Amino acid sequence: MNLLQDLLEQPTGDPDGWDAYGDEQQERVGFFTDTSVCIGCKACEVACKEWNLIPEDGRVWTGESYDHTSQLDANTWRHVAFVEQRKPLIGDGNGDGSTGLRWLMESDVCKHCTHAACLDVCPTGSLFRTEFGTVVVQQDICNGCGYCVPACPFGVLDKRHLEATTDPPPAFLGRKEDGRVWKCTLCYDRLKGGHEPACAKACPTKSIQFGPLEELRERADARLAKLEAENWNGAQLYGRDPDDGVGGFGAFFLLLDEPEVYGLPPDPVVTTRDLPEMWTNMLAAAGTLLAGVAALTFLGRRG
Amino acid sequence: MALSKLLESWPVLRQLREGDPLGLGKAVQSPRSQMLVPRIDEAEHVVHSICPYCAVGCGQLVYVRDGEVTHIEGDPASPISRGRLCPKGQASKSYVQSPLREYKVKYRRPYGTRWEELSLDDAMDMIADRIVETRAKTWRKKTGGGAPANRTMAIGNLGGATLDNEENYLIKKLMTALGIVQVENQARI
Amino acid sequence: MREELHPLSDLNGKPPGTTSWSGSITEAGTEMRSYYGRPIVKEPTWTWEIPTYFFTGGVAGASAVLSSAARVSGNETLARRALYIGTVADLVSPALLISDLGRPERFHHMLRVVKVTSPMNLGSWILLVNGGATTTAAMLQLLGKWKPVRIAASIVAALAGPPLATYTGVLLADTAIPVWHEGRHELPWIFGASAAASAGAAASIFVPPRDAGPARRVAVAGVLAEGALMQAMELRLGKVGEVYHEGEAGKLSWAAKGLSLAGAALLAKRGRKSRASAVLGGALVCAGEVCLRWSVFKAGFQSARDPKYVVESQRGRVEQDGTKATTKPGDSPAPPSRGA
Amino acid sequence: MPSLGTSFGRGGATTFQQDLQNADCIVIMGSNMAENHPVGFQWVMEARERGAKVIHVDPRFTRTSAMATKHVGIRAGSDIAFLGGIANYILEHDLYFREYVEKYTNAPVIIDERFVDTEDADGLFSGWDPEAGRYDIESWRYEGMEVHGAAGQRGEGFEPSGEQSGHGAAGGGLHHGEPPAEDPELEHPRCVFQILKRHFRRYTPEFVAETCACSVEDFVEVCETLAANSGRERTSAFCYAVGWTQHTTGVQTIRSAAIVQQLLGNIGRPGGGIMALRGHASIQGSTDIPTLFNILPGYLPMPHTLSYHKLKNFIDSNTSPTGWWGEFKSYWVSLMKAYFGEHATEENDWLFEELPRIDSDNSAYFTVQQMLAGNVKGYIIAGENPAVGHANGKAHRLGLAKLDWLVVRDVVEIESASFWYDGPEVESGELKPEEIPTEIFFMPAAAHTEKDGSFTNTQRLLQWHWQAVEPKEDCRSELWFYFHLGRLIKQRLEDSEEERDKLIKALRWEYPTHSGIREPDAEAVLQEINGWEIESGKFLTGYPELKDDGSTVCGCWIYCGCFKDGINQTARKKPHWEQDSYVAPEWAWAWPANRRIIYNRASADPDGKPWSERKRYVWWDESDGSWTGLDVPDFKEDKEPHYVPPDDAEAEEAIAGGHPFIMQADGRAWLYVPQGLEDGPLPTHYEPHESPFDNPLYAQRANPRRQQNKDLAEDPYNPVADEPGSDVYPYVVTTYRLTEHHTAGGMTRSVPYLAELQPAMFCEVHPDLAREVGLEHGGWATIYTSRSAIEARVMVTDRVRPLQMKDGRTVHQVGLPYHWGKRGLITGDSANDLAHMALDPNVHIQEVKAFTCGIRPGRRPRGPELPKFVAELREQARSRLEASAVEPPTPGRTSRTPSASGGRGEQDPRVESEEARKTSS
Repeated sequence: MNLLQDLLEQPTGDPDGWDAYGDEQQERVGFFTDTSVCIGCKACEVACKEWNLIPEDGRVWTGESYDHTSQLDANTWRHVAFVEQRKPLIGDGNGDGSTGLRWLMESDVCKHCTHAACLDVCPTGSLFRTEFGTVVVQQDICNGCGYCVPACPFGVLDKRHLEATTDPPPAFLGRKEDGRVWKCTLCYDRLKGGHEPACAKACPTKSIQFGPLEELRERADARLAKLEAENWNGAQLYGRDPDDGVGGFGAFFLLLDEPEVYGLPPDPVVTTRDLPEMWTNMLAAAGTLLAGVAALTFLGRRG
Repeated sequence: MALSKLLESWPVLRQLREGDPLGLGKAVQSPRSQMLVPRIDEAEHVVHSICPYCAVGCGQLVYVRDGEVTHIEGDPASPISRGRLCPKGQASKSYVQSPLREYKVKYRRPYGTRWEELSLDDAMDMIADRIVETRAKTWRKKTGGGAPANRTMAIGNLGGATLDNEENYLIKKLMTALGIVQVENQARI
Repeated sequence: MREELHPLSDLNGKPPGTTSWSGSITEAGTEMRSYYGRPIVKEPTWTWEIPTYFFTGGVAGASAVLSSAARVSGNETLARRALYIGTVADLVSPALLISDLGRPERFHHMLRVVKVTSPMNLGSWILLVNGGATTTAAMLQLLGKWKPVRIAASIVAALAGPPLATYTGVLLADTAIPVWHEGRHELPWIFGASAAASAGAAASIFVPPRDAGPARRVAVAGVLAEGALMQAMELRLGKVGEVYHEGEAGKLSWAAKGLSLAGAALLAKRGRKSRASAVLGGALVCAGEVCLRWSVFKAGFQSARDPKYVVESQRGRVEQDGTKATTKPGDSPAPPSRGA
Repeated sequence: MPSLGTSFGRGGATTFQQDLQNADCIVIMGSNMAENHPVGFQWVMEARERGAKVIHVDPRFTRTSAMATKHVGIRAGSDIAFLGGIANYILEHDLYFREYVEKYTNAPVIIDERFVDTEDADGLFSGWDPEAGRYDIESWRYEGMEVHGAAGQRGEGFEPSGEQSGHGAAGGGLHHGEPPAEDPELEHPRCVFQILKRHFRRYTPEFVAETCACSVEDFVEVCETLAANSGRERTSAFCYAVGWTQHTTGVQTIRSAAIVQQLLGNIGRPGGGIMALRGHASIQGSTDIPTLFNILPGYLPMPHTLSYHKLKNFIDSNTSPTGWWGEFKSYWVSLMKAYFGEHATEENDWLFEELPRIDSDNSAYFTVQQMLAGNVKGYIIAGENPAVGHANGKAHRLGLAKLDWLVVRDVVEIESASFWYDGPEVESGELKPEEIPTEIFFMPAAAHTEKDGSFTNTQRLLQWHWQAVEPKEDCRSELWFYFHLGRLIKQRLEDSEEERDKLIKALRWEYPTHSGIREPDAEAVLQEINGWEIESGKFLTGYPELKDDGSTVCGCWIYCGCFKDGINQTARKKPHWEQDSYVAPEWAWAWPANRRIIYNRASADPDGKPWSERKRYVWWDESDGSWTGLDVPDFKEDKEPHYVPPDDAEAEEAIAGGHPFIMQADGRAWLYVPQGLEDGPLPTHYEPHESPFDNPLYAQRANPRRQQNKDLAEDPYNPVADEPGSDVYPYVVTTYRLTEHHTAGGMTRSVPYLAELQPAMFCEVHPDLAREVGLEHGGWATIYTSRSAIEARVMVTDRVRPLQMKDGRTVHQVGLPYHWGKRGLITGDSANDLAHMALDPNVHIQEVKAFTCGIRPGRRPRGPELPKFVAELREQARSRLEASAVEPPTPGRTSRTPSASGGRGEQDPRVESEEARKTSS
């Protein structure tokens, strides 16, 4: 079993499946989303939908502050979260004298994990590690098995139930639904053309910063130190550390409260980390089943 | 022949050949992904434009192919916006291609209960006639108090802070010459 | 006047309507430990075909073993019929999986790669092997031709059977859904036991009692093992496992226990004597096993729907071992991250 | 924009958005910049990152407040109290920039002794004429200054009032640049400085806290922060938008900010100034080249029915002997040559006699009343949506239903085109399609990507947008529509002998056209705007080259230079990284003369040296004897700093070397505006037209000069202050925009990706109000005023603070975005249906930022029940009011004698002021 173990032993540094690109390999790029300068304008949501021609998906007034998009899914690859709080932004009192209000805004996106559960579990090789170190669903391959949907620790991916706008299903199936899974591609096509992703370009205050991951991590550390010096409440980086449960995010964040307040898991771990143990467990179970049935067949009467 | 091509392209084999045993990267990349090209690189021409929404005046790049706008995004050259846009500016393509956009003249007859078709030229003639006629009937050389007026108070023009300077110039020039003084726009609102 | 304010009800299954915060949304934002109670991980998009496949896959896998074991022990009738049962199950299974796909016309993409990190991928290959082998064996058995090939095929089927019966446990466990992932230690075993019970029960139905001894014993053993394993899992799961006592998963879990135990008891007591009891017992066990599959399936949905399962289980872990997910200013280095 | 025009000389933002990055403190007030100018807001964030203080003063805690280092919640409608308080704090604690105030403002000027301040006349300035309901501004003038306009003018019944002096053509009567009486020590009791001190002395921090319902500490912190970030080394900027302008005291609110910024010495300096944030792409453009009733291009005033019968009088009364308005005639004649070409000659006074005359108010709200009275037969609407965007939408829809014919040009079928079959009044049965006579032409418009043209943005920058694709089918640009309309009309009147047709026949209307649809060439129009010398055909490079002898053509003198050297300067797209400073002068073209910060001479001290190295911008270069710097100097190139104009100097020559405000007659910024505004030389706190409170300062409750429609049935008002019946409408309501939508929603409710971001009309209320009235978060509420009632989803949030008032009462505020209407992918009720049509006297803008309303849970009544519901409440309020009329007026309180003809209690200011005089003396 140790072969399996070694094979799956994640080299913590590099994203898996990236080293195969050899000279085609580009510098790993990603997002650093600094929510302390996010003005909640949702330009990123629109830029993403305009560029990727994503169908609009429902006009529901949720009452959840100014967020009527609610979550990342097949038709929303950028989602701005809004959380109004009776807490001061800086130190002990800011905003109006008495209570001290703050309004957290965060543009959520796929994390493009170093060890990506969706990528690992995808049975068709539709999800793949690109030469930029990002994780992309190939729409000409995905057969809508949906395994990546529950595998993602952040709940980013989803199957599109709307009518297909590209590569429609064959008529004889009588199905209209697109049926494939969609998520942020970190603008894989734009990167191929040497352009920056649409959301990063549109962001008016550069809350969304795109660039080489290492450089972004340094910038984030400096930013965190500055906010600490300015006594901002709750400032913390989320997904910056390559030793975290998914080997570090390709798109990480500076938050002003605990991750769960934004709908993010406090300690996400890629499920593949426990897969070797599961496989060994399965083989044991299979062996027991084989032996058990055999034994029960032989030991005992025919009738 | 087909078999060899299949074997050569079958990712299972590429997993071994291209050093991607887990099948997470290059081996599973499809030809379509490999040759992906961004839409803006396939545009026939790009036009420098300015966002039609608020007065910040963000620069926009409008990409065109086969006579259609294929994409609109920020113009990095603009010193004001530096390539950035707000949600409205970024939705400009969906605005100019809105599902509710009107492309035909619509005419409602007096006391009518539905819209009717009308050609653009007929509409222009009918509007010109109405202006000439209404103006003639309601012309005031002098005000009630005898002061000079040279105007008609029976016609007004509203708009528009959303229009170009050149358009506003022609409107004010034409209306003044016609003696139409009730000319207003959103600057007042 | 258009009565309904939102002309477009929301298309994509997003829960419409407002949250339940009676006070101010600012008060809600201050106190909430999740994003307005919305899920963190996503419910699976699978539908009825998948739990059904867990059952048929289990039957196929275990039947192959039962058939070969019976063959070796000379019980031809049991061997032949178990093989036919396995074949039916092996033919139904891919149909179910393909029907569940978002794009069924691309089912063959499952065989595009071999990925050890994807239980569903390896599962597809296993199903192919087991299905192919079982069907070949059954056909040859039917035609009474090429005995050595049939024997080889049935051996392959028997060897591929158990993985087919148990990989589905790994498939569920290899997700981010708390009740499934935390149950990874037991799920393959439970699915194995359930497969045994199902195959045994199926054979008890279609094989005359006099030849179905082994089947009945496998069925009863399967049921008992499964019951024990479920208890063990729920014990380990703790709060995360409460979904097995609530909602649909809860009801199905009771049904599964009741039906399986009743069936097993009937098989054990009167299975040998009366064909009717055997058939009834077998049917009850089968029904019980189907309910078990559905119960585990539905438990996953309920566990994903309520964010508290993700937040509380992970917060518990963070209190204990710290986390590298967040880097706080002046963070003291967290204890070394746990071994794999 | 007369407030900036009268204070500094030009009606436009004094700085540009990128310059905000240099600010040490930015006060955003009367604006929600992060939401409504998000991409402009990046520069505020740059400043904040460098450590600048960002203060947001707003009734609500918005996305701007979320980014601010300090948010102060104030009562909607109490802006002048707050700003007056800042001015008072600065004056009381000697925090003002002494040298700047002394040298660059009219602080030393001594005012005529007949002037009486509101402090001494209980809320009224001297010259108040109760009969006419207007001020005679004679008593406001500088001491010894001949009142604007020659004596002869008076003979023809010309009464000098604020309006006719035109924008920026201020203080005509001043001789050679120096006001006759001055006290450089700023001690004289009647000098502007002392008048200002007395005017604001009661605006103490305590007064501000009580009036604005904010805390004293917060207010003082704002004053201290502003003062600490002003002076030689540091500058502060103000950003405002319609949060200030849309009041009956709108213009005076901006005047208050102009005063504060002058006292702090921030105008004309990097990181300083007043950033007016406009709402539409070319609002500034549509006042520079106006489709407005009262001005012609370049802010030249339209001739008025009450005066200017002869060209000479018109020219004299608008020519200021000093300052650039001294060249008025050359601007005027050049415009007439542009309009009428060779038909306009010296002999026929450049066709002055034929020009149409205006009255003091022919604004859009006047036109609506004329429609309701049946006097307007035809109306053309181009790119505007009055049925949703204007106050009192119902009055507008009823008015449109009385027209003979209506033309609506837009990209989608907006509410102003569908009122006749889909309007709220059709739903309530007040209008029936088959009874509406209006013939309607809906003409599809071309979008900005389908036509060439220029927008003038919020920082006076003309930016060209090129056509990307041809318009489809019947879609046409407004350029096409009006050009061909004019062509068709001229054809029809070609051989008319009618005298009224003389002007239209003389109109120069030939423009080259291109492409299949014969689209006029926009650049040809821009060239006419820029102007050329007739004889040589050479394009002019700037307004100094304009002649008054008819030898030059210029469509808009302040835009002269936008087509310099025959190049479309507005279309310059030199990337900012290829330009050496953040000013980026080679991108597009700013008026006037491509200056990005205007009045930038003030960034140097009287000797021409920068006030400080840190705030260096424009300075006098001794060696080559000219002004130089990062921007085009807003000063005569070679006029040395200590130049003293000879006595007989005319126009521009009359401006001294030490006076940066070259448009003003005395070259200085006006703390005190003797002329140009209708409602006072100094801003004073008045309550909004509808407010739950009395004026804490004076018996004069609201702006006496505000325009009201006393006898217009369609514009009934709510009882106010403590009048009986005012408890039917007890809450303060303010309307505003969201990032995701744009103004009346015509351009965003039809866009799928924006519709889903803010899908429904909602109201924002505080949990206390929700509890008090029984509103449930996520549920429905009906909001009602005397005009109408609307429904909205309820957002219960702490962001709309309750107002703890001095007398212990808690008054709640209701927030309403106003984007919704009955058309589009998402629909909803229009907030502006609730608003009244009382207007600011100077610009006739409506007061939708503060009025009163009632609110109750549940959806609004449907069909005929709606008008009944509104009428019942209105009658209930009015009956209680009328019943109270019999009681004797309580002393010290202004009695409210309701006039018989409907309207609301606090009626005719004339009635009130007599009371005021009696009680206050």
